[in-house]
Amino acid sequence: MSIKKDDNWEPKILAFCCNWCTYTGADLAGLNRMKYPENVRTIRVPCSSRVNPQFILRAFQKGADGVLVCGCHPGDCHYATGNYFTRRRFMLMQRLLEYNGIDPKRFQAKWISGSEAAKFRDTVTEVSAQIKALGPNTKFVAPHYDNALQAKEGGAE
Amino acid sequence: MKQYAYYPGCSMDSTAVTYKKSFEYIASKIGLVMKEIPDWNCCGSTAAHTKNEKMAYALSARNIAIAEEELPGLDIVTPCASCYSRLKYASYVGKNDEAKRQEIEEVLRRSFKAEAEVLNFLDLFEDPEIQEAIKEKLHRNLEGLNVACYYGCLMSRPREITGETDPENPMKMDEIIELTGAKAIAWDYKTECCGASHQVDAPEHARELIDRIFRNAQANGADVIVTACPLCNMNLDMREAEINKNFGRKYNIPVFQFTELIAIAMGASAADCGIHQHFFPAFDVINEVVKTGAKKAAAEAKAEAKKDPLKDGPIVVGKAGR
Amino acid sequence: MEKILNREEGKLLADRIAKEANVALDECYQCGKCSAGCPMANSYDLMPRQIVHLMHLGDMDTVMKSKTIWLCASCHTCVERCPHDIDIPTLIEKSRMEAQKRGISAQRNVRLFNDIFMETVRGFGKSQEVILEGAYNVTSGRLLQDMANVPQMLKKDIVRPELNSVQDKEDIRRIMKECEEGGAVK
Amino acid sequence: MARIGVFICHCGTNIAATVDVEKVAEAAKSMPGVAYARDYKYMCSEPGQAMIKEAIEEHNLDRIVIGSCSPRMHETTFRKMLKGTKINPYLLEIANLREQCAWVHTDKAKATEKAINLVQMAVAKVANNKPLTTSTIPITKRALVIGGGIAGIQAALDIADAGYDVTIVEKEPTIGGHMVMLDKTFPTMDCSACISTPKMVDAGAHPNITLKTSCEVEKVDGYIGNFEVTIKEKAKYVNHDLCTGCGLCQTKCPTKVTSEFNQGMSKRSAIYIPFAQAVPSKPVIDPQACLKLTKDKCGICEKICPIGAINYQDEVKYTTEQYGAIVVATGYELVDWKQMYPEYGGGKYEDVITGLQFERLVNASGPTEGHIVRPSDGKEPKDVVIVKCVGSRDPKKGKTYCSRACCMYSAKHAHQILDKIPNSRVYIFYMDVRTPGKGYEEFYDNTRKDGAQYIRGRVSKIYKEGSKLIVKGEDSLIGRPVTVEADMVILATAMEAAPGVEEVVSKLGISMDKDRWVQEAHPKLRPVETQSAGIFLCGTCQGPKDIPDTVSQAGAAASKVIGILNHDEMETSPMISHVDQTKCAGCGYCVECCPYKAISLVEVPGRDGNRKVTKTVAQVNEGLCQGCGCCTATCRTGCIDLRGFTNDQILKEVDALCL
Amino acid sequence: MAGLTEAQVQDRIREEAKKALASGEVSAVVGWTSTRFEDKTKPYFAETEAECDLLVWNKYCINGTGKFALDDRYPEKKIAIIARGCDSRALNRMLRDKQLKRENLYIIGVVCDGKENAVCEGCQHKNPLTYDVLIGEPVEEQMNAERFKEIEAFEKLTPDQRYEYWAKQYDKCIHCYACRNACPACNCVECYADQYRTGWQGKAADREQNQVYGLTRAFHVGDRCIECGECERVCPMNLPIMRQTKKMLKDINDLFGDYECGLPDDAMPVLGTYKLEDPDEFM
Repeated sequence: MSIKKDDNWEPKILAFCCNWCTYTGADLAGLNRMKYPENVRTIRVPCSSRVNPQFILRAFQKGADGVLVCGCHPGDCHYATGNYFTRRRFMLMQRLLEYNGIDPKRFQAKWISGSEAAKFRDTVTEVSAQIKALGPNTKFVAPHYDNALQAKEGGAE
Repeated sequence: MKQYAYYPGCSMDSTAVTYKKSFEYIASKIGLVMKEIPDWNCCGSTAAHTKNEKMAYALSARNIAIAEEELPGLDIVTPCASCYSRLKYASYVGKNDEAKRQEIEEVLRRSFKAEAEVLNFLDLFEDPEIQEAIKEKLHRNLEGLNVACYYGCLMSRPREITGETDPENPMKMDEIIELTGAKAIAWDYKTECCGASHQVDAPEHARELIDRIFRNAQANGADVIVTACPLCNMNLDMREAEINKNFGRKYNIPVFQFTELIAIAMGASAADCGIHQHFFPAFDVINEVVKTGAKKAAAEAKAEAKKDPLKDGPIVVGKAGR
Repeated sequence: MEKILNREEGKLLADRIAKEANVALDECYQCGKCSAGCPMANSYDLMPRQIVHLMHLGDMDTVMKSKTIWLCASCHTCVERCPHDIDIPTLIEKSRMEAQKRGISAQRNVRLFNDIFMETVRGFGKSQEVILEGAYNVTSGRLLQDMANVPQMLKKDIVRPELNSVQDKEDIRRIMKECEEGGAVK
Repeated sequence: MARIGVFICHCGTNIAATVDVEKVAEAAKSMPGVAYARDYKYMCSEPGQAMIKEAIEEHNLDRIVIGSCSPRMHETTFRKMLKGTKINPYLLEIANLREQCAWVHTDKAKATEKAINLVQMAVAKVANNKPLTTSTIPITKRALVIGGGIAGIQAALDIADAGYDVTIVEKEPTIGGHMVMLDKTFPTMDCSACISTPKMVDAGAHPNITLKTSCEVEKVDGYIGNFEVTIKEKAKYVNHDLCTGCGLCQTKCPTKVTSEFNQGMSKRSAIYIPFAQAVPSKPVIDPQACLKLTKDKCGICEKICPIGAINYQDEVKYTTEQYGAIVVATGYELVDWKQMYPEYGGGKYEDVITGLQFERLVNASGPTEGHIVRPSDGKEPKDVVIVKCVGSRDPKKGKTYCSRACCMYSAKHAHQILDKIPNSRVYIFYMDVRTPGKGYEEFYDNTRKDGAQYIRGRVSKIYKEGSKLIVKGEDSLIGRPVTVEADMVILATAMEAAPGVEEVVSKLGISMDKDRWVQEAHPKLRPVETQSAGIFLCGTCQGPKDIPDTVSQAGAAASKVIGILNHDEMETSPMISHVDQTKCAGCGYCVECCPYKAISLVEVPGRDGNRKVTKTVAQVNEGLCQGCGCCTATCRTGCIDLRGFTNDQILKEVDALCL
Repeated sequence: MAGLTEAQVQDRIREEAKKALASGEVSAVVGWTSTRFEDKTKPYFAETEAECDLLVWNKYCINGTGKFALDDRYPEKKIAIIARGCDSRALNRMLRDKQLKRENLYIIGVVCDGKENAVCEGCQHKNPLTYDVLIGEPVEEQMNAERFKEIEAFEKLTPDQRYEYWAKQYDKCIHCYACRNACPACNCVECYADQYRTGWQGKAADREQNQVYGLTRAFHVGDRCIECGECERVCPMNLPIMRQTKKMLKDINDLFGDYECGLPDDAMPVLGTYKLEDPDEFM
């Protein structure tokens, strides 16, 4: 599948961030006026373990180009153990998606603490660059979004 | 009785006379047959792994490979702590490092499966069948003899190689020696190094290691020291007199192989196990114990005989040859 | 000629040795338990603890020139008691091989003895205690060492004049040669 | 159709400089469900809030979105604002236009586009919000303290002094713990018993404190404000209501066993009061030692007791009580060094003792009446070696951590030996000397001036030759091996969490760290709290520490407890999980993943066709649930959901983001 | 079959089935009966002793019997299940998932040497793992060295090849949910896919919806899959469904150590628990 790349194309990247670490870290990045690409949107969840792997499938289906799940470092979870479950779930999820043809860069998980504003900036900047390099996601996308995509692309394939 | 592949090692064929004799005595009495590995070679000892790691593994592995080929399914037994250590290393590497195993196989031009278990003599004598057979053949009680069991380093360390669970205080030899009625004393130099590997090339540094072992054995009331290795044995036995002279000591602690005491308890004569071939006079100590034991046994037998006149007469202790 | 490694090379060499020995040099906190329990420590110029520290610093030059690496008896008491399970005997053994490669030996006799030992193995496939002792005494110049015991040995029939050897001597020679050419195990 | 109001804040120029706020407000007007949208300078200001309230009335709004700073900043502000309106405070969503948009971007067009999208997401989410109400739970104004060492005693006294009932549960027959075993305390050298026994007496006599000695926690149910705790009282075989503590029984008891209190260095009778100042000062019978209980012989104590308090038929008793808060103060034990260090003799030399044994030796009320003598032959030692870090800082054989108190008590031991035994010599083998505490470094200085020899190196081997203990170490400062021929060796053994802490922790539903210490909620900011609300900790159950730190932690835990008990009831967050029991299959995976034990399987009546059946389904305890939502992603059916962050809400957010 | 012939096993099955029904505690015995085709059997509920004689045992007994235990979630009497290794694992699965109560089951275990069913080739549990009565001598179990061979081969394809492959497969899917209905790990009261209001899953049987269904199902059952192959066997469109769940199992084995489900000591499924020392790739 070849995708014609449009220079103005901006990916849609979704970042699930836990309220206590990564969302705080993202706020801190703002407080420090750090800069990162506009194409990342966060969804606040209480804990990374709240993120149902089905949300990821939904995001791809609806046309997201990349998904990021972020939480506290293992051992630092506000709820003690949540991110240990996150770790297992998404290590397997990432592999399953890759197995089904989705580039592992399109779905990533990262531990970012409340103090790691720079890590938040660096992570989203890097992910954004990676997704941009990969181009729009065409896999798993529901048809009517596919049309929209083609319109935006000026026709794929 | 279970069969074993036998790797005697170079010393067993030369200096370890008493070890060889006493072991052969025991083996013949209990019907233990050892299958010597055909055309075995030197394990490489300390020198090989000082110079070249691959050579060290290869020289030892050759013996294991031959045993696996010619004597399939048998555990390999060696009387020497140094050989044991080297063979066990080779076997450990073969079992745990596939790349190295293949490399060794390549240089050997033989199949080296590293499946055969490598055992030392203490492991061998732990075989319940052998222990039972020895118990059946015991003729003398060495009660009253205080024995310091000396294991040395290579039999117990490193623990991942030897599988010893308590390298600070191993008990295998103590348990075996107590079969004879002798007492295995608690002492603190069981596994301290005797410096055998440096007694020739750096004696000025290594002699004091021997002195410390005797000193601790003496402090803890040992009558004799017992070893399970030709090198430890020769190192301690051959140099005891020299230590006494040069360090101003008065140690009178003969050094035996553990097999010698077992053989004696089984009724061997002094000649049977080469008591006269010790460097340091060993006859008197053992003779004393044997005599006391015999007297006691005679007295007991007499008392027993009174109760039951049909019982056999007292056991006659073989006259020591020398 | 001795080749002296400079510090940076030393660090690379030390790190390689540590990696091969599966040792994390930075775990050592210099408690000294290794040196305290070492039977040969009285004779060392460097304590085992210091060997680890020097390797961590990358000063392999000092390590390779030390007597310690030749005098270690490989008894493994240090690693048995080490709180961090640092395999000092293997660090020392590998340092010694490196020193040997570079022709450095602070304890000539230890090296000599090992060489002679291996040559008897090459010659006969088995070690020969008599030849070994004799050849060593001659080459080391310590003619009388342990000789006091010789008459007793002969008298008591402890050593015999005949030599033991393997049948397939060629096999042993070939193995040794190939190992020497191939260098250390990867 | 919802009537959503969207309010875009300029935040002065903080947002407005990078985001075209008018454009965002304009765009919001066409979003589905939006009935009203506008922008304003400062939404959080009083006029801003008044403006929103007016708009709600005027445009009949039923839920609102505010595009402003981070919800972590003003979500509570706006929720409070909504309390005065017809809109439920939880029908509010905040789009983070400041920290995560305006401040991190420079391109105004792109930032505006993103801001619109963020508002879109918030609108999509809020349309699916449900009104939530906070509920309140009543608080039982009583506290339970588990452990009667100095930490537990101090915490109990502080809570009791504030006017609340406290129960101390102690598994031993007396309170007092380790502190009462000690002789002197560093660095002031005041007598440990003299300062701790008055506190024990206070605790015993306090009208608000109930002592439950020889007791253990059997079961804990409930949650903050409403714990239901079952306490198991071991059989004491002595009726403490009758017993006057005369002590006649223990003088006549023929059976002697080793004394735990004196660390095995003296004997006690089978019926015993652990030590003279014990609280309660009444005996118990040791069922393993008593001849009557083991062999049905003897019975002397029963015959001799003047008031008939002995009861050989005594049994384990269970009582269940209610508490509002719990303090864990289960303390420490010394590690079993004998298993760890065969090279130190593994316990075969009597004269190799632990620091705690030395405390008993040097204590005037101890087995030797304070004379420092060798346990083996009763002779006074002249050369004493102290070995530090035995079991501490030893990843292979012991614990990785530093036990914190040993450097100081070892210095104290050295000082005491040099002080009490003329011409004695003390050698201290150490790796580092750690003296961070008020007056500690000065104390260490003085010990060195007293003549203690500090030798830097870990001891490799201790063994006996003749009557001497040979200690082999390295003086790593000179780089040579050294040997000391000692008469006695004192090992400064590591502390570890008391045995049985595992059971306490699992009954309470709190956690332990990798070293078995009870885990605090946050190492810096919530040091005496646990992960479970209403359960606090203090003292050495949390990690090794000395007496001053223990006592201050106990005070801190007590003040946290008082803070809870001060209220009659407390509000709970409504953003917690709930189960749709009609769909729940009762597999119980949510139960297993909940860090708060907030979910349990219950049996409810249900129907299977026309038949009435009992179904097993999950149920969330609202007092325990903290709203993490881990359970929701474990549930395959999706029948357990998190209020405020429902599957529906998040899916709608995802959809809106991808538009 | 060690010791017993096929016919003998069949006799023993009938005998045990009758015994079970005769006890009065059992409402039905689930096994197999013959059909009008010689090479086909079908699942059968024997409810009377006479019906027990219709139970058969031959190499065509391929249907899983375990899942039938769930037909009645609230039984008034016990149900007897004739269980091969795989069926016993299915029962263990549902017991671990608390969907069945052991006291409601009477398990007649039968040692099985494989049926005319592809999945039997790699079978690691020919002996029933849980049973009340056992028919046949237990045989030595074989580890299947090639358990994940197919998965490994598939992993070697390029991402686009893999996507194309799955896209083609899912294009065939008709959303019939037979895989779900046959799967012993799919034991929810109401499947997520049926919850149209929450909208996890679109109703349409188009490629993308099918893909979401396929992946979600793989994730839902992946850590609890007993590898019985029922999903694939019942699929009318011949989708290689096991290829997804086995991928999950392979990764679980790689990441968290040796792992198999449906064993009697069945531990918590991998996704329902954690270890502090789990590998971490998200640093």
